[in-house]
Amino acid sequence: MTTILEETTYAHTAPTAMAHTTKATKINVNNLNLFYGEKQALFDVCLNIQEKEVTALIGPSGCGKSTFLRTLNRMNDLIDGVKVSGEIVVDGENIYTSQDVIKLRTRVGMVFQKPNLFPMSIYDNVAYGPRMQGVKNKKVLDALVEESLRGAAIWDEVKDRLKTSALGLSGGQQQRVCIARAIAMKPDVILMDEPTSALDPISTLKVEELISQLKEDYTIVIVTHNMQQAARISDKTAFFLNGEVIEYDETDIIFQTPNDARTEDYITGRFG
Amino acid sequence: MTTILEETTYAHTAPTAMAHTTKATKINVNNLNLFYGEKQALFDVCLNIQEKEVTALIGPSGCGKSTFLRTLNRMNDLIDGVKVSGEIVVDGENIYTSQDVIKLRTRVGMVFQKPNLFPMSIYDNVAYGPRMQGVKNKKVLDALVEESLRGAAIWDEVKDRLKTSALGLSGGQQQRVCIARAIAMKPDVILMDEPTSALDPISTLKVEELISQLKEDYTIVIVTHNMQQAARISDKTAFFLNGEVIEYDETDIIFQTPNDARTEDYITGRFG
Amino acid sequence: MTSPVDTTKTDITKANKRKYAMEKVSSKIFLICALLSVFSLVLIVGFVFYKGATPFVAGGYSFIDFIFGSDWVPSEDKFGIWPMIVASLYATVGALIIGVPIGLFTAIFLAEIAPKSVARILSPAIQLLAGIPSVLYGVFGLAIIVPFLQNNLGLARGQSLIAVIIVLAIMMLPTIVTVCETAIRAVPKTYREGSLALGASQIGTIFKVIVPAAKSGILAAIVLGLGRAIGETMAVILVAGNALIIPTSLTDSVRPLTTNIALEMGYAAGTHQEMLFATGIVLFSFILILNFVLAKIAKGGQ
Amino acid sequence: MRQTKDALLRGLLWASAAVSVGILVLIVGFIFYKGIGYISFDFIFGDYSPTGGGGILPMIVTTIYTIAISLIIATPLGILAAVYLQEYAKQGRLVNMIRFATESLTGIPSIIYGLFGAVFFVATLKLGMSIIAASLTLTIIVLPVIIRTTEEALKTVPAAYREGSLALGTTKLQTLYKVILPSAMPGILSGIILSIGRIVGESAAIFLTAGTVAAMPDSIFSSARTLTVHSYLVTQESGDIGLAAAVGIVLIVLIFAINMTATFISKKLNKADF
Amino acid sequence: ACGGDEQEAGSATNSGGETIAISGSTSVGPLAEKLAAEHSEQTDVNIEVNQIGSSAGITNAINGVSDIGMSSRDLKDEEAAQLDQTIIAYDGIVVVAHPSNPVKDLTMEQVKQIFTGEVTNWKQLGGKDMEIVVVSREDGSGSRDAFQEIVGYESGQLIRNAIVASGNGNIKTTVATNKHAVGFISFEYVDETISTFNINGVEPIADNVLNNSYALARPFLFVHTEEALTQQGQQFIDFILSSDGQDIVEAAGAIRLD
Ligand SMILES: Nc1ncnc2c1ncn2[C@@H]1O[C@H](COP(=O)(O)OP(=O)(O)OP(=O)(O)O)[C@@H](O)[C@H]1O
Ligand SMILES: Nc1ncnc2c1ncn2[C@@H]1O[C@H](COP(=O)(O)OP(=O)(O)OP(=O)(O)O)[C@@H](O)[C@H]1O
Ligand SMILES: [Mg+2]
Ligand SMILES: [Mg+2]
Ligand SMILES: O=P([O-])([O-])[O-]
Repeated sequence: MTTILEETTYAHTAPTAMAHTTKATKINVNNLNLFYGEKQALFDVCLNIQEKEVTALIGPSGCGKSTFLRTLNRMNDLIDGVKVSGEIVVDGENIYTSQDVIKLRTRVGMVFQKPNLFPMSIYDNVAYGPRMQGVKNKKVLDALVEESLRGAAIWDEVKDRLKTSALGLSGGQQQRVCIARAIAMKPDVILMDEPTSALDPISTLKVEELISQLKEDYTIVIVTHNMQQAARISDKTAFFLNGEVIEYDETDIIFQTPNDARTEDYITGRFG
Repeated sequence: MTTILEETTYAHTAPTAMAHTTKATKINVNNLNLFYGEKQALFDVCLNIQEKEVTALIGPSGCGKSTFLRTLNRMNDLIDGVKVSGEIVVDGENIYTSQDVIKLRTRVGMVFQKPNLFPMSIYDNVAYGPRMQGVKNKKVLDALVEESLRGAAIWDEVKDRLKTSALGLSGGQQQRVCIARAIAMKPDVILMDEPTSALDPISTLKVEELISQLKEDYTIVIVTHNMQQAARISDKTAFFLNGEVIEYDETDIIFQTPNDARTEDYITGRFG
Repeated sequence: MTSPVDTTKTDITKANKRKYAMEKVSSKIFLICALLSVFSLVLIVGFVFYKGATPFVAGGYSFIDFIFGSDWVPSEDKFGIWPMIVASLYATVGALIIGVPIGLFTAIFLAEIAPKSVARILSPAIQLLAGIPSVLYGVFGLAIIVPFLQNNLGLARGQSLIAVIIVLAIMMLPTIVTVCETAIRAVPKTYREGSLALGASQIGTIFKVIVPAAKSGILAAIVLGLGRAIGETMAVILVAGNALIIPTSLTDSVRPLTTNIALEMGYAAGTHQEMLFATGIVLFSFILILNFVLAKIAKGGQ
Repeated sequence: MRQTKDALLRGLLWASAAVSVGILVLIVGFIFYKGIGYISFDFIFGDYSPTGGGGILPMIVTTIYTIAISLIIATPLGILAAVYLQEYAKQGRLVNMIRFATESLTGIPSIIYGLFGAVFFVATLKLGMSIIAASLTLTIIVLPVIIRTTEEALKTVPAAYREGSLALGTTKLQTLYKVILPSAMPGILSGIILSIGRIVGESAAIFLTAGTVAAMPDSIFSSARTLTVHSYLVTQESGDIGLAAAVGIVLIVLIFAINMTATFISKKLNKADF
Repeated sequence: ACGGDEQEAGSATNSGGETIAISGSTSVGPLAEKLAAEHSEQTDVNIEVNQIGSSAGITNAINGVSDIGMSSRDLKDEEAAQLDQTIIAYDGIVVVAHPSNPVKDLTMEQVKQIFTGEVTNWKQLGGKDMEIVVVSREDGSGSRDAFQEIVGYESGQLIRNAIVASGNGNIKTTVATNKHAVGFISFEYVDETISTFNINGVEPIADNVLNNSYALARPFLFVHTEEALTQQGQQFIDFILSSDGQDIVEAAGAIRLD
């Protein structure tokens, strides 16, 4: 079954990549397998993620979307007992053989499923990454913090309390500051794990607009449970099931004429 | 494409709300004001929540939905410096003058925005509430746990690992166990703070079905950012803005012919 | 879209090289610190074992007689520590039975029940107790507890097992309270909320969710508290009586292993001194077993 | 039933707290009652005289020296060791064994550490009986306390902080000192305060390594007498409880001041990140 | 930069040869401190006195950590082989009880019976009907060695349930808070919190020790290796043995040599 799948996936991705002829492959994932100890969570995942596009990952809970996303900036390294095989090539460099995780993570930013702000002020949270890269100039930082917070559609709500603890914000506010924090790093790729699941529609819309705007310059991979969101903002969609990529294609194709019955079931299950 | 999607969903639920009009008032909120220290978060909130209905609370992030929800089972008591004025009457009893918070909370269950399972096994998490109420019989507990987990559409995924730590589950799985944990208490009222924001569509659908089913017996108040969800499952909808209830009415009225321009802006902003 | 971060990116690998170097160096430093700590501890254990093993390895003394013998008369070359082993066991278990619940409950009280303003005064006050030298606990025991026992229980000598237990329990209190309180305060708020929202009472929440979640810290508290109480012998010397009998009641005077060491070390020489180190080995094993049992209990409790 | 049980447990919580506070009051009260009569300006700021009537300034100075030196060495060493064990070392048998042995060492009577110090630092390293030899010995005594409490504090730092920081392309080291250590600070601090207690409370380990010379120390290489050793000698040999308690009063005040300072400093350190 | 500069090795100070390092018995210590204070004033020599126990002091004298060791017990054979010893004073040992105890006189034989457990009730000694609680020093203590030798029993014979206290002060406090108790301490530490016994009708005072009518006494020793004793050290010992030094000994409550 795996083989068939792969053939399908390959068959599909090949032409789509052609369609957007100008876009280059940013991330190339080949035969990725991942184990949590004995338990395999990803099975022979192959995906080509195009530069300056939004790629959405959809699939039922527990299918491995977060796990996959976290392999892209090697966050899974932090979990004991995780074994990875296969290759992930970012900009021609295999990130699992290259030693420079720091560079990888500054280039591949991340926004998590649960907001995880540090127990510091809002300002310090957003300035955290740049400061760690050695940016010290207060003016530069100020500008960067404002720009990032605006970008995450939260500036107006927090501009008067930048120096107060970030943990006093509501869930949605916190998540938007998390996005600001990632944006402040000006990465090449931004990974987002259900970044809007805690946001209200207005903020969601703003963030979605932001994402569409960011893709001018950045490559974005986003996990979402919201089909409309995937349909609205993504160029490509990958459907995961039980740790496998069932189908990966142009978003339109996935949503309108999916190849695999399971994809259709899943998507129509939404509408049913 | 998106629009089509939503309209479909919409048409679906509109009539349901109309049907139930004879229900008694379960929760009566009068002139509720709430302060976090100096900062006022709720302004003169008045709401009548009907028995055996689903009441949805919508509004932009930070508008006070969670805060309001938490006043209904006095979870805000836990936060230092919270001052509440006004009255909340549940089944004819003012919950802020009555001393029995425990009874209140067994009757008014809650599912939080972020999953908050205890560091125990899945089984122990679900059995926790009943055990605290003095249920000891293993058979009864077993049955209750299974029933609750099934009810939360998670039984099949966890039935083989009931005795393993609940913290090893994915976010979505955890949230569903949280719902199971609340259901296990067989409360009168269930408060849900964005209970499906971390769930995939299939689980969301199951939970929504569950909610519709639960409302046969229970009164449900749900915070959601998902307009379709509100439209689909709720009978009444309250729109919050900056700590005030701007509009509260039958769900279809709110969504189809809102009275207040701000409500319309908010709802259409979503669809725009 | 140029930014300060972008500009640094040009030589990012160079900067990162420095970072990785720092990373390497720092992790080596941490390792060295850990090794240094471990090394110094190994050195102590080695020292005690070397000294303590000499009589049995080179001096022809029987280890069995040492452990199970009931005569301790160094000047007559008799070294039996069985009464002390029994005394240590009783004293330690007794102190744990009294000290752990009181300490843990006090910590819970401070972290969960007491109003903030009260906790803010009491917590540092109890930490202050940790700084009072054990000699003064001993003096307190000798001047207050011992006469109290004499007068109220009609004892000829108030220096007794029960006096030791009380003093040990008091001495471990500050450590247990302080470490437990920190551990309890560190339990995420969401656990508390989750439990209360299920209609659990505050007390139920504390004992079913919060305490289990703080288990590791509580165990550390017990171990450290016990360590402090056992390790600082000066107080115990004053209230134990140090008689060389196998205690049969709480009012018997006892000589725990620790006081035997501290009592005679100042005057001991030669084999006598080595036998005191051997007592130290037994004590170390004793504590090892105790900690092991505590860890097992904590695990089993889950 | 449940309510009775709750009420009972709640009663026990109050009772335990009352007992703890009662003991605190009793002991501190006892020490003040016995010792306050001895306290005078000359007693605290006067130089010691072997013929009686003198002050305890040299012991105060020595005590401060020992605390300072021991902490300066033990705190970084212990914290970094704990960081290694908790954040860097592969969790497993070996680390658990180290942890276990470390814990068990806390229960070894300090006189054994004292003898070790006398053999190792005083004689082998030729430091002589001196404040530095005593401080090094004390360092070893408090290391387990600091390591263990720091480890516990590190454990309570949410994994989300680590992830959040590392995902921003920071190194483990940066994450450590910017995010992890600051949020572990309260726990570490209570470990340090307990260590101060242990250092101050020590007698046997100190008189075997620093001696009991009752004169103002010239330097950390001088032999000297700490407050606790003084009260120990006074209790042990002359049985003068009042004098021992008077020394105790001075110690309590000193510890109080140190604890307050430590708390203050840690608050400041924490603030630095806000 | 540690203090282990070769020159200073062993002597615990940074002021070079001007210092005499003394360590050992806690019984001898207070006396030595007083002597040292007086001597330092006269000669400008710095003397450090560390009270850490006889054995530790002897060990320090042998391995060179201290110039002089103080001992309140006789040297073991292997120690005596390595050290020279000087008696600097005598110390009387007095049997003490709670002030409320009506018994004031004991024979040496009765003392022995008390400590070996042959007599266990004060009634047998003409006192109240109550249990005798024996308080002894720890095995190895100089005071205890001397006491047992003179009274005539061995460590193994000590009544099993005797309270063992470390140091004169602890015995004193124990006896002072327990009406059943009997113990023994140095002359130096006698005060009104306890009452003393006449032994065989002889009062425990220095004169009676000097005229040999009071038998419970033992020597205080200074010990040193031949090579470690500096000129200043010798001067200090000479000063102690002089009549000026012996005046201080007497004033401190110990018993002068002459
Ligand atoms: N640290 C871990 N250890 C062991 N198993 C894990 C771990 N994290 C995740 N898993 C398992 O791996 C599988 C994939 O989990 P993952 O979190 O990637 O799912 P997901 O698709 O992101 O789900 P959700 O939509 O609920 O977030 C699940 O079965 C989960 O239980
Ligand atoms: N503990 C607190 N202390 C002070 N202010 C708070 C606290 N919790 C919430 N607030 C503030 O109260 C307001 C309402 O917060 P609340 O969490 O109720 O919003 P919400 O509508 O639930 O938002 P979201 O959709 O993001 O969850 C916000 O401005 C928030 O910053
Ligand atoms: Mg996920
Ligand atoms: Mg909310
Ligand atoms: O302390 P002493 O050796 O004199 O008994």
